Amino acid sequence: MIQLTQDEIDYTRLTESVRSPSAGAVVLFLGTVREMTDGRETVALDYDAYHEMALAKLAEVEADASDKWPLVATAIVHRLGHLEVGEISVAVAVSSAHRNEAFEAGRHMIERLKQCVPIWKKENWGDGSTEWVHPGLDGNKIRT
Amino acid sequence: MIQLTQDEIDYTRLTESVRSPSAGAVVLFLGTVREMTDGRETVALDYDAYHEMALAKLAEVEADASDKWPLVATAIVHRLGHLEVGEISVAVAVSSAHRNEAFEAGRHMIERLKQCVPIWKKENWGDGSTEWVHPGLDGNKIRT
Amino acid sequence: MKLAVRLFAKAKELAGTELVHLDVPNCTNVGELRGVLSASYPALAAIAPNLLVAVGSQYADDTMVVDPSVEVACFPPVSGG
Amino acid sequence: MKLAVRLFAKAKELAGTELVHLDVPNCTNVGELRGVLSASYPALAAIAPNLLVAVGSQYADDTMVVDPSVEVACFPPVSGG
Repeated sequence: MIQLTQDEIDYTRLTESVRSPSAGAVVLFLGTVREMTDGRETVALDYDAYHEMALAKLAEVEADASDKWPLVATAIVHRLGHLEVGEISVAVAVSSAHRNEAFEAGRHMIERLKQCVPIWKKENWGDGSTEWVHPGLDGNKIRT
Repeated sequence: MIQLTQDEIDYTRLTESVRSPSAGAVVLFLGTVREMTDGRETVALDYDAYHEMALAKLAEVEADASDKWPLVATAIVHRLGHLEVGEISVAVAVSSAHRNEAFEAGRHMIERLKQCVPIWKKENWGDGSTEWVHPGLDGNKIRT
Repeated sequence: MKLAVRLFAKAKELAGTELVHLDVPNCTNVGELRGVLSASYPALAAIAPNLLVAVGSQYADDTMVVDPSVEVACFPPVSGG
Repeated sequence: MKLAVRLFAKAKELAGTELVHLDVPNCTNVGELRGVLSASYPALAAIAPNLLVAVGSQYADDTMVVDPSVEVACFPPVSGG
């Protein structure tokens, strides 16, 4: 399951979608908007995406994980738009017969998502300024 | 948060309990009753625990993870009693500023739980027989 | 001295009870306790070497001395999760 | 030929538009496209070397030839998650 949404992420629904009698393990990862980054206060983040390509790349992220590990099911949802501190920006869920694969695949999926899916965040700093986050671009620090 | 319960595990509540503005990452692990093990069908599992010691050891599992990684919050709940295939036997939730720590600590906590917390499962096999699972004990295969 | 020992899982099943009362000499250690347990409950003899022993909710090795004032429990390897 | 290029994030902000229309020679490749984009939109010149280019929703290197029938997009490094 792949989804881009403007609405709050229902991670319970996402998790239920990967549960199965053939799975003994489920791993869910949530990315949430953190208040402090290197001592600076974040008030909110705005997420934008190249929708068509992001959906294609998210499907590749799922397919890649399913190629590497024997998984039962995977699901990814990424939120777009304006997110306040503490809100969930991304949820990745994976199930497998045994726990090692679920942990490894879950981690791999969020890493790949951050590397290759065309989604961008804009910082809304506490001092009122805004700043697109583009790792490696002049004047932009890498944010992990 | 540490809990042993006879009731269905509310993993949403558990996950909410570790979310925080200072966390950018949440990892949730669910252990669920798998139908097939080495070609044999499981109908149900019965879990029993040495309550007082299990609670003490679960607290140690949390403390150990918080010593090893800079975590924001941790929570573990283990279900006891009779569980049908597909039901959740254990849930581990952890939050941290960055995702690596959440993944590593989540995995470490479930590993330690399985090694040292005095809880036992009894298989209810599809052929009607039952069998305590005691890894390393004569006649018992290690089940992971 | 009288010592109550809690049993769990297959140990409880084999012994047919969740609490056994043993007569042991003063200063009995965990290793000696295994012997007394096996002698008193022959059904446990086969698994006695593999039982884990907890004293006061902490795992105890065979050299630890038991005491009726601190709870003692014996159980087979754990399988939670 | 006429080529429409979609822009995102800081590239869109700097150009002041989410879709630019460029005049490029036939058989223009992605590397040459960066040059045309910089010349037409000077505000993008500083980041043009670091822009990622997607052709038909796949990342394209500088040698790939663009074609008006397949969607082209330019954007700075991604930061989702």
